[in-house]
Amino acid sequence: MTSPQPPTTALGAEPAFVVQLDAFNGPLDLLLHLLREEQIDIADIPIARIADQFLQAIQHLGLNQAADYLEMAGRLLRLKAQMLLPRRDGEEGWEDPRHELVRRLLEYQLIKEVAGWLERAADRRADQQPRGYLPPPPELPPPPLTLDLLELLKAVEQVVSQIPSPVLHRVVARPLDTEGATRRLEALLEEREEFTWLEALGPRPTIVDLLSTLLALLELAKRGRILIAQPEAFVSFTIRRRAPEPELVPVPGEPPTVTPEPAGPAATAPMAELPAPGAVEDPA
Amino acid sequence: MKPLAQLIEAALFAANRPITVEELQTLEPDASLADVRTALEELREHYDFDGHAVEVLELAGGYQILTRRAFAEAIERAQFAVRTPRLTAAAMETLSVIAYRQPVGRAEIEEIRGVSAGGVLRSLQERGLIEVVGRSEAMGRPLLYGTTPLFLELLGLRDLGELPRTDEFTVALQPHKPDTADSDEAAASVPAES
Amino acid sequence: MKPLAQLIEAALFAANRPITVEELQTLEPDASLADVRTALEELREHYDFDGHAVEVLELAGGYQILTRRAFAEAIERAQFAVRTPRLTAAAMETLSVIAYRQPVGRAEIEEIRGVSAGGVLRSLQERGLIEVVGRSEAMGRPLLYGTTPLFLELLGLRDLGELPRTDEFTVALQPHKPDTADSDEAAASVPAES
Repeated sequence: MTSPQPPTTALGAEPAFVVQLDAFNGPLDLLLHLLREEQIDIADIPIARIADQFLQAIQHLGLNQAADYLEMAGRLLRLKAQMLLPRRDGEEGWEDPRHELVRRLLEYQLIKEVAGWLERAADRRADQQPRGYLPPPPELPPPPLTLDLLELLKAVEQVVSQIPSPVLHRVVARPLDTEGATRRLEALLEEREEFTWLEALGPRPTIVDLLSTLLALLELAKRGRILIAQPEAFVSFTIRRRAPEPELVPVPGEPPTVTPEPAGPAATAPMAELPAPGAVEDPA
Repeated sequence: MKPLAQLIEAALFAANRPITVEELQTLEPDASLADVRTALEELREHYDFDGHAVEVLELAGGYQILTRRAFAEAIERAQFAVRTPRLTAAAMETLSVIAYRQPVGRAEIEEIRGVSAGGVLRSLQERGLIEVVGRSEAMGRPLLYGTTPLFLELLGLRDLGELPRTDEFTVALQPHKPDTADSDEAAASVPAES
Repeated sequence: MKPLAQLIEAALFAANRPITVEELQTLEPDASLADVRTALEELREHYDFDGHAVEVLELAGGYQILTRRAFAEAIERAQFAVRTPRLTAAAMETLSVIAYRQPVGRAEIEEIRGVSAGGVLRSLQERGLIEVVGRSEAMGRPLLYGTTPLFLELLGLRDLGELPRTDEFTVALQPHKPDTADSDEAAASVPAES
């Protein structure tokens, strides 16, 4: 606390670890600095120690830089955890989780070398001056702009091709087989006087089967051929052949005799014309 | 050339204004003003006798190296050699959106091109290819852009009606399979509707 | 000097950027490209043998007259010209990635440098050192960047082929003293791996 600005030192035993983050070009740069300070061999980074130092270094981050550094902090912590996982000795497939980090550090180190080279080249070039004084250019008409229709059209195509095609919800017409369902139900009615909804559906019904069967049932009920009842709430309803007196829920409004309308629109219409639920029950 | 003449040549070449004899003297503190004048004379003679295209001129109280008047025309032509400015791809695309959607606001242009359009719009406006034609009634009353007569002139069009209809393009605007690269053949074989 | 060499001197002197042989040819339509090259050689030799303080350099695909390096200090001391300001380290690193990976998208640049690159890319683009060279086919069709002729000019390179190969750099992360100015010697002595 006596020295106001201790030099940039890595964390030895001292907690007074001061790193001027402005001096670094990002988390990789900081990481390289820490490795060098500690004279660490990149092939064998003590992740736990470096992760702690990294966290300590970024403690006082300004918000605008925070994201980049915090992401690296997250990676380091995950690495630290991975290194703690037990692994069998001599395990074949074990890949050092630090590998990716090392690759990135080497790549970044290379970029820094390249940047240094570019900087020296730019410095050398800056030693040579171009002509300094440039008289105002003579008054010339601005050179004609090259613009032709073909280019414009190409640009239009370019733009058009980049407009994402709208994701349209595709509606596939899957015709309901109400007639088939009706035949199946009629066969069932021949056999048995009463069966349940689940039995009517048969094994593994598709949604189309289910809808077809439901429509067929409603149609049969409308024609007065069956009675439908649900003994109590939330149980499968039962379907009963309507030969004797109706004792379950009577279907109103339809004479139980032979109907002149063999198949109403609901029986053959595709799904789009599915009548509203009330329509069958309440034809009035 | 003597070292002082060399120094002066470098300084005059690099300087962005006429330089006085006194300023030139600061290049070589050991040299007198007379030395500087002598060196300037040496440089001037060198340029003259060797038939250089540049000369040392006394101007505005100082000295400058300038091209000789005889080469004015050549220099002008050299300026012409600056590649005729072409619109960048970004400018072209923006222009095409405006041509076909005008009047159109910046937000819509950016929506279609997927990138911000501020700089491009400004430069198209400076080149006189587009102009503000009104304001939208939408929130914030954004500016609406349209093309100018210069745009038509450059394209050699009588009016905007001469722009091809978009359904004449190979990339049809009609909905088509999103993932097949069908544009060319499809457009060639299927006649456009309407 | 022959007339064509004079014309070229005037043009190079007047233009403040590297001028290509093809551009120079427009000065004298009767001259062939070979004639232009011969005249350039004449001019160059003239400057060299007569001890001029300027030289003809091949830069960024063209030719430019620049003061010789030997006079940099004197010009700077006299403050007749302003030295081009240095780029920041972040800008240099970004330029390095782009120079070696071009065409390259923003995501890759950010991945390599470990920091977001938006601001730096914009400023490099505004300075004319990089430009958008296309779009990637990847998701979202991100912009791809490349370096411009001005980049070569800034570095004093004829073309991108003059950039050192990356395997000529050492990437030594072996423990060593942090404060030594290591780059040059290390690069010379330690052979780079792969």
